[in-house]
Amino acid sequence: MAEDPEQSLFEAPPMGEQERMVEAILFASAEPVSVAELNARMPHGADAAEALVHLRKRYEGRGVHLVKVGDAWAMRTAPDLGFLMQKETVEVRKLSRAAIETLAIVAYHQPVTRAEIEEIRGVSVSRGTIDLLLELEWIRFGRRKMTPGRPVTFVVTQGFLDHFGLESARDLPGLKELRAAGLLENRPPPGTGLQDDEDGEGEDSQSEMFDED
Amino acid sequence: MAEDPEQSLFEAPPMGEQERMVEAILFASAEPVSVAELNARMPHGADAAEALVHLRKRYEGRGVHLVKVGDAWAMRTAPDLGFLMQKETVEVRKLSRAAIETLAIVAYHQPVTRAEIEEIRGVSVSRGTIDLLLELEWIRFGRRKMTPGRPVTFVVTQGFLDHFGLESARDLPGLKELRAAGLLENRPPPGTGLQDDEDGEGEDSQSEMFDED
Amino acid sequence: MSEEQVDTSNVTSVEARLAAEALIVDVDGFEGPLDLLLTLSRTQKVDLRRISVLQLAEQYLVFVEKAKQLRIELAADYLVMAAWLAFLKSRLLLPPDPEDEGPSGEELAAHLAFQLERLEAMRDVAARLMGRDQKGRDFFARGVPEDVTRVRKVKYTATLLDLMQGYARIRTRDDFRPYVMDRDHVLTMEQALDRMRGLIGYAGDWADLVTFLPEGWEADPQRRRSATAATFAASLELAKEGKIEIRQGETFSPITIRRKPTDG
Repeated sequence: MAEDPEQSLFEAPPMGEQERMVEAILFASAEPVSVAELNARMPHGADAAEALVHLRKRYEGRGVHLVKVGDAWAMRTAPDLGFLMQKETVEVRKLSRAAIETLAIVAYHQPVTRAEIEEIRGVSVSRGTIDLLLELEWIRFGRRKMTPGRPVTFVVTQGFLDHFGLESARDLPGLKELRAAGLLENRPPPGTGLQDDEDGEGEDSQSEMFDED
Repeated sequence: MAEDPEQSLFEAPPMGEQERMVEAILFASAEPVSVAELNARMPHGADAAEALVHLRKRYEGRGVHLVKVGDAWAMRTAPDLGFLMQKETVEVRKLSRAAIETLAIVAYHQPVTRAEIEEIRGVSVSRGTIDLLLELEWIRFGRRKMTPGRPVTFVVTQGFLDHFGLESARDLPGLKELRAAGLLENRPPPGTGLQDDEDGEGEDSQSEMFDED
Repeated sequence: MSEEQVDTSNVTSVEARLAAEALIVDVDGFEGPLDLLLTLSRTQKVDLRRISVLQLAEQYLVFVEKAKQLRIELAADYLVMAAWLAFLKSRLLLPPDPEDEGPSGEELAAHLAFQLERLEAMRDVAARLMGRDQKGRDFFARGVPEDVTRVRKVKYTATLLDLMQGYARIRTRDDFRPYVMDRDHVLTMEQALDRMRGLIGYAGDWADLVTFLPEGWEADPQRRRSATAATFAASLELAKEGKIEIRQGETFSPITIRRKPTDG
């Protein structure tokens, strides 16, 4: 070989290895790294510029990109995935009365159809109430009922049981126990029960009252 | 799963996209991220666990790896490239022999009480040693032991697993051999009359511990 | 432990003193008596399980004796261990005392060997643990972790009490509403059968099935349908049991029943 003996002492690693090295350096580095610095950190004879070309191609379309910052290189998450870098802070809000009642009916009567919920509550159930409970994953769709129209039913979820500290829906106290616990004493006068149902949300409209026969 | 059409209210993104998302989230985080948190940050219906399988394969043999730490995942540079990272290397405080041994005892005997650590080392454990390990977040308080006095126990943390590149405490080097040799048993001195009880308790809680993670 | 306190005997030769010191000067370097015993046991160069505990005890006692001569202040731990090893030594040398119910010398020796083996094992795995690739030294986390921005999200909550109160509120709107829904409009076959069994004794003559419907069930169409179906099913059951006879003149004409005559 006609090479300088000093230079051949260090054989440059294969390009695949060089690519790995650039990848690791850019990943771990707190700042963008210039080609010169990459070369300085990599073994003698390595060609960071070429490795960068390969690496950039490899990350095309991935969740992470190779970007050039001035004359240095860095890895960044893909801009379209920025929304993933958000963490939600949670504001706790009490469930509306309509939602609680609907949830209670599902819990006590599951599987129950929407029409049945409306029959029990005596007012129509707004789409929003059901959606909220579905979204909270406290209720889910159950089996369709084998009645005309095959309406969907709702049942409570494991998440519901977890939230309320119940092992099963059967653990819910019965009417007798509710009464024993004094929960039934606050009885609204007959006929006024439906009035105070409104939560000022306009969710439930009495005009659509279920027709009880 | 044969889902109800209503149940797929939100269409999950294609697996390729999910993989990109997991890639971006793990890439952006220095700390391991649990599957539950990944799912929470990804769109509804996404399956981070499956995306992780694909992603892990993709990064096999690369300069950056996907590693499992307890029930969480992280991206880490390949250990064979450590020599490139002099600039990033953090000077780890040199641990005293007492601290190293105490750490090992907690890892292999967890959950372990202070008295048990002292019994194994044959010397009292200084407050400073435990404090240092707590401060490094390599050990933490575990459940209290159901023995007289209900002493607190120590267990190792996810940070410990992360630092030493362990997927779980089960992967500790030589654990199986130690167990087979009976060296992880809690064997009190003869004549103390506690032998049988304590043996059972010690073994139970240990296997429990290792099952948990 | 006062008798174990460092005494004031003279050390004869400076050289002997220095030699002994070479072994002992490092007493601060030992992590307690068990560690010292482990170090001494290495001189036996045998498996820890086969170590001569007696020999080990003697070595240790010699060590402590020398330390005393050198006026090296030993921690109480070391002196407690010395006393215990002296006791163990006597147990191992003397024939067992049948009166004594305590553990035998062999048991105590075996436990000491176990402790030494365990300590050495922990030393060994501690070294293996520290020899692993470590974060920040051999492998690295992301250099510039991206901050996760905070987004407000509303979380809804409700307690079991809310739920029960909500349910109680609905149920008390109409206190007479039975707990199981729709059951007030349904007559089960069992109910009809019970009723029929009581009534059939009086039905010697052909009588319209409709007359057997429970009171108050004829007016409401839904209730009537349910009661008729249940009563009809119940009468079929009774006919099957041979208790009644059923007759219908033609399609859609009234169905009549009577008690089956006893003579057949």
